[in-house]
Amino acid sequence: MKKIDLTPQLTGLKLKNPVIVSSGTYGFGEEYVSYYDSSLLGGLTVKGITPLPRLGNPVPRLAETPSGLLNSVGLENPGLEEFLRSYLPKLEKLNTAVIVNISGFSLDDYAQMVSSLSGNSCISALEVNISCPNIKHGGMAFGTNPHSAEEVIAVARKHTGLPLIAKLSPNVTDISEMAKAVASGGADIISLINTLLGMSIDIRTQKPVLANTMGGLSGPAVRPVALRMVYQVYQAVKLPIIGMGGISNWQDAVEFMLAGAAAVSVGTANFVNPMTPLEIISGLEEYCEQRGYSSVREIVGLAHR
Amino acid sequence: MKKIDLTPQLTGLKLKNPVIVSSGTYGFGEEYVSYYDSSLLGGLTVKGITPLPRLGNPVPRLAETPSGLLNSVGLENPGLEEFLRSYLPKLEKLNTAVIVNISGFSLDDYAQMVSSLSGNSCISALEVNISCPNIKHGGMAFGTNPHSAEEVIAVARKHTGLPLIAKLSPNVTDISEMAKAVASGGADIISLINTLLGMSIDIRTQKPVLANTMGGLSGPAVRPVALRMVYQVYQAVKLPIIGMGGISNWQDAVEFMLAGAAAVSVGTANFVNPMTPLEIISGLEEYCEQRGYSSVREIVGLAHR
Amino acid sequence: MLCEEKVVENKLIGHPALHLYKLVLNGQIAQTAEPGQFVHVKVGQTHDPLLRRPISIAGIDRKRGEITLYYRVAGRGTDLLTRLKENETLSILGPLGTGFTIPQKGELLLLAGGIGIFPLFSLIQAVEQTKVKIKLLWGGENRRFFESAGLEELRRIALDYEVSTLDGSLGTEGLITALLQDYLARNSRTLKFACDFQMQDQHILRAAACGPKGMLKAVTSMCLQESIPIEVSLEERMACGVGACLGCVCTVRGESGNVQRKRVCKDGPVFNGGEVIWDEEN
Amino acid sequence: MLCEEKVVENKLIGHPALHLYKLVLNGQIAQTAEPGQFVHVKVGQTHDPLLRRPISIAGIDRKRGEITLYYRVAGRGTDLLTRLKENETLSILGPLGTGFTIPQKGELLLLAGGIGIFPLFSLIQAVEQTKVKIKLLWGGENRRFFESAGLEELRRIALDYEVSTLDGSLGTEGLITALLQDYLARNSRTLKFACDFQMQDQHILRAAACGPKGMLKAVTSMCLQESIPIEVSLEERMACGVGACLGCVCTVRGESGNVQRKRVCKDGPVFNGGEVIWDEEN
Ligand SMILES: Cc1cc2nc3c(=O)[nH]c(=O)nc-3n(C[C@H](O)[C@H](O)[C@H](O)COP(=O)(O)OP(=O)(O)OC[C@H]3O[C@@H](n4cnc5c(N)ncnc54)[C@H](O)[C@@H]3O)c2cc1C
Ligand SMILES: Cc1cc2nc3c(=O)[nH]c(=O)nc-3n(C[C@H](O)[C@H](O)[C@H](O)COP(=O)(O)OP(=O)(O)OC[C@H]3O[C@@H](n4cnc5c(N)ncnc54)[C@H](O)[C@@H]3O)c2cc1C
Ligand SMILES: Cc1cc2nc3c(=O)[nH]c(=O)nc-3n(C[C@H](O)[C@H](O)[C@H](O)COP(=O)(O)O)c2cc1C
Ligand SMILES: Cc1cc2nc3c(=O)[nH]c(=O)nc-3n(C[C@H](O)[C@H](O)[C@H](O)COP(=O)(O)O)c2cc1C
Ligand code: FES
Ligand code: FES
Repeated sequence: MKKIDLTPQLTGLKLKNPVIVSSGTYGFGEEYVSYYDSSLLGGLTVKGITPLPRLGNPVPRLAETPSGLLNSVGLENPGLEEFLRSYLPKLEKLNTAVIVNISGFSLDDYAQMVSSLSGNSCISALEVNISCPNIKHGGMAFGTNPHSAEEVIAVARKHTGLPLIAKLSPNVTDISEMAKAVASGGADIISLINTLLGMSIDIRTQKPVLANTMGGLSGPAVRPVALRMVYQVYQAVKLPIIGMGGISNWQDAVEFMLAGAAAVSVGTANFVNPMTPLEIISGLEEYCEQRGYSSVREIVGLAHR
Repeated sequence: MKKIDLTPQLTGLKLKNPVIVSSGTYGFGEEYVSYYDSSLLGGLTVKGITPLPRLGNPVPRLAETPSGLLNSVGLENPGLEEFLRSYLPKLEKLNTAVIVNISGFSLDDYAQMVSSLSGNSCISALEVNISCPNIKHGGMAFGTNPHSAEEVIAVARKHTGLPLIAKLSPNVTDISEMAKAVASGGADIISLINTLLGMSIDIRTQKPVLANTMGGLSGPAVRPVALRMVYQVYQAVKLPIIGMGGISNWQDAVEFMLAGAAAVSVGTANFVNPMTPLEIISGLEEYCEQRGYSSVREIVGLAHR
Repeated sequence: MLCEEKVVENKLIGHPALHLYKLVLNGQIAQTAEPGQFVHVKVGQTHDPLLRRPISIAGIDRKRGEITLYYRVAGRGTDLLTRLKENETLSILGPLGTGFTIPQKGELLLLAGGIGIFPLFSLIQAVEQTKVKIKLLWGGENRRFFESAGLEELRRIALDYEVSTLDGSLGTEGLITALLQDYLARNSRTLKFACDFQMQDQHILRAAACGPKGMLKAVTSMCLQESIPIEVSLEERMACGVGACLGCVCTVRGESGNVQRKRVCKDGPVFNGGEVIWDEEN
Repeated sequence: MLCEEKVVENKLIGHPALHLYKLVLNGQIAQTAEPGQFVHVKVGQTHDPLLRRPISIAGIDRKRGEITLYYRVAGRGTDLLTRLKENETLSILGPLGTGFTIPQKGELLLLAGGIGIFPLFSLIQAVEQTKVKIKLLWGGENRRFFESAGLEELRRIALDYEVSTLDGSLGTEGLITALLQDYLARNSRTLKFACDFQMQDQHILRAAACGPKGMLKAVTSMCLQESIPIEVSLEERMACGVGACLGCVCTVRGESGNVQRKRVCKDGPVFNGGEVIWDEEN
């Protein structure tokens, strides 16, 4: 077997391979260590951090839908300070690229978090979540208006030299416009998609299944929407893309890369089959080999020919 | 069994029961006549009509996705004139409420079609499709901007006394805003959702599966998004709602009615099980009976309590 | 018709690597099924996979109330089908579509590409009841394929056939078009004659073809050049299977020369080869 | 651990209308499974249903390498499970979660509501190996339920139990809380005594409960009032089952009195009853 160069082209963010695990689906990296060696991953995105600790939303926080999952976790997290103290040191030992996902409720929040996190050599990139549908203020509101999206990214940019990933919400009319906005805000990389806003109702109780009424839809159900948005963003801006949304196997990953993703991220699929990221890595390798590519970079965007 | 009043409350549109079949999934009403008596349906929405005949998009027009279907039919239809001459007379004989779905490429198109169709006593309502994702101009463009949506509906309103249904696109940031726009344009009823824009790539050929690159996603995969939008529109405007998007059985239909739909429409599920609409009708009846409701109208919007 | 048919048999046939299965169903469909029609099969119990899968009716036994389907595992849907066990039931929509014309006189030239043979099996079955003479030209990959896909059976009924393989491991080496060219060359005098006296329709030669699109296009033009009327069975991705969604169209030239769409599931899958516009770009 | 376990047995037990099944699996899980833990089961082959389903480990046989699960058909996922046949394999994630404390001395009071008995079976199995005395109070709907859900087995091993039914068709009429009240009243002197001399821990009475949330809340407060430490096994909708998604949390009061979330799948499903905040609204 020829050795395939698996390293993706992601401005400033160096990864062993193009397979990342998504924020909120991998805890702080401890839960899957007994299943495989995390250092095999391209990178690991931690659960979204906010300046202060959050209890998140009440339960039920989950509802299964056809080929999809609704969640309304609501950014439960230990807060910035505790994250830096207790979680980051453990993450460092995993020997994989650590991407910290951050959410705020004001521009100041983002500025503060970006500054505090930037000092840490074990953080490979910051992913600015302007797209969480599960919190009342901030979150998705930033991510559905191009002006505020640009502003958030610009503020973050001012406070860090780390690679800056802007994570986009799919709940918008025009994803290209959002991509352009965060590009001019100074993002290095764009990741998409976060979850689609959805809901489910229990016909017995006649109430929404989720305690928070609405939640974010992820999983294979959203894949066609995610793929379309990656395809559109690839045409709209020059920034590298981390594609996600329903990726469950290497074939899905190839689809996203052909659509224009330089790397892919696995979320919900971890819950179904924890080995998914590793299976994707070897699947990508084999796909490249069988087709005579020497680097995964060669397949990025090929569907646009 | 107590007799349940199945007639929905839909401004001006009188239906036997609240179960309609969706535009584009039921041809012109001929294909399913050998499966059951169409007069049992609440209503039948015909394939989208345009002023002139259209060949639609090239094949492949279909791609299956997890719990979903992408289509890019592209409004293939015989055109207004031929519809009136050859199809409408046959539809009249089916003895069910006929809803004509119309799409145009300019305001004049809509005006012209609405006027020509309004003279026909066998048409129960007009559904204005401002949300088709499968054509380059018009179509969804009207449906993603509140101002043009309002304008289209206002023009249609001027030319007809028939109940006017505005069919909304889910590919927007704020569905409530769109609902308010068509309400002020003069719509009597709002139907939603049309399909979500999506795509799929063939990793063998490395090209989009659909000849038209992108298509509209329908089926169970989109149900959580559709349900959420019905819920939001119910809170935003007073108009009655026809809910659709992934409805596949009576339980799904109940969910939509609890969310605020006065009636429901079945699309993709017809392809899987042609008997779905009838199964929904009897399921709704039984649900009402077992819970002591005397009319289906009583369950509309209950999830908002 | 929407019905639950009972599985009489569902088994791998031929070489395992080819993943070919035979599925025999008992129920209502057999009573009205015609050669060239298909059934639309619900392959799973849940929303994924969502759509039914179209499979041609390859055998019809009205007496027993049985139809036979042959399928190749092509993806998730057909893979799920293989798990179906005897005596379980399967949800079927059918028989669907417009099948082949069954000639009552003359000669029928059958042209099959690979597993395009499957729908032709039922046509052979029907034509065997008539006085029509059948000639089959069948192209495939290699000997293993033919031995797996039913050649034995054709030998058993002593059908007049010729095969071609890509690797020459059986019959002529090459494509079916080579077989057809040969056949047409050998028969051109007879054909010419039949053509000139078309009223004597006992001599009429008709063709029926099923296989990949490229092959159908090629054989159609070859047949039409010799004025042999040809019917082709097309495939297209389907959702409804009954003509309601317009997902599965092909493009044809109407009688007045105008370009039209027809639905493969309802107006076809069998079309007059002459009307099909093969290279539609629009 | 992620593994494919082999199905030894998968059959309906008891009255068909109750849809209770026993599933025995052979593989790796049995070696490390502990009472109160659960497995996360892939119920289908496709994306729908998407998520695994959590099922408690009700029996552990390390020698044979077998675990036993009992499940009630509650919806689509568990319905798919019933189709699983002997010798087929099932994808299992497990053993997961933190189980019951296995007491080595004193007395163990088991409190089961309905099918909440299932996880207690493995606890009973483990405690039977010790000198600990077991008393089971079990509430259910009616006689039919108990006869279907394993009462025979408990009789066979001569377990000390009392049951209550809603309709009085077996045992005491009423809820399990009535049984518990009775029990506590009868034992209050002994309990008082044991309590005062807690250091003599051979007399210690502990409780372990599993059942609907309302019942758990009630029995917890009753036990705590009598200073009986109680462990409760909670249920919550789960996605990952391993603590990664934060979907399945419960709310607890931490040692310093602060409100916290814990993950039912990882930190539980068994919690100290005293720490659980039952009526969280936040
Ligand atoms: C009229 C007709 C008759 C057919 N008869 C036979 C037959 O007798 N035996 C047989 O083995 N196959 C037959 N096919 C092809 C068969 O329908 C496909 O192989 C099958 O649908 C593939 O489904 P899958 O889930 O295994 O593959 P997947 O690749 O998972 O299918 C994904 C989607 O693509 C569609 N699709 C994929 N390939 C085809 C195709 N070639 N044609 C139509 N849709 C496709 C599927 O229906 C599904 O919607 C026929 C097709 C048509 C249209
Ligand atoms: C730790 C734990 C142990 C369990 N042990 C057992 C057991 O030993 N035997 C048994 O019969 N059942 C047990 N359950 C409940 C069992 O998991 C559910 O009945 C099952 O998930 C229902 O799935 P379904 O697809 O049949 O129902 P559906 O209603 O179709 O499920 C839809 C969704 O809701 C979730 N869900 C529905 N009910 C529950 C529930 N009560 N708890 C958690 N999630 C639910 C499902 O996981 C799924 O995501 C346990 C649950 C938990 C959390
Ligand atoms: C349970 C859960 C929690 C999530 N939490 C976060 C989060 O904290 N921050 C964030 O940016 N995205 C979060 N997401 C979104 C995922 O990172 C990802 O964008 C989305 O789920 C789509 O990918 P998938 O379909 O592969 O899961 C969460 C998703 C799930 C399912
Ligand atoms: C094949 C197909 C064709 C469609 N054509 C139209 C159309 O012509 N006009 C329209 O307004 N909606 C059209 N739709 C959208 C449906 O009417 C419906 O809004 C959508 O499919 C969501 O419902 P469902 O998930 O139940 O299918 C079409 C949908 C499908 C699947
Ligand atoms: S598959 Fe729907 S029209 Fe042919
Ligand atoms: S189910 Fe994911 S944390 Fe418990």
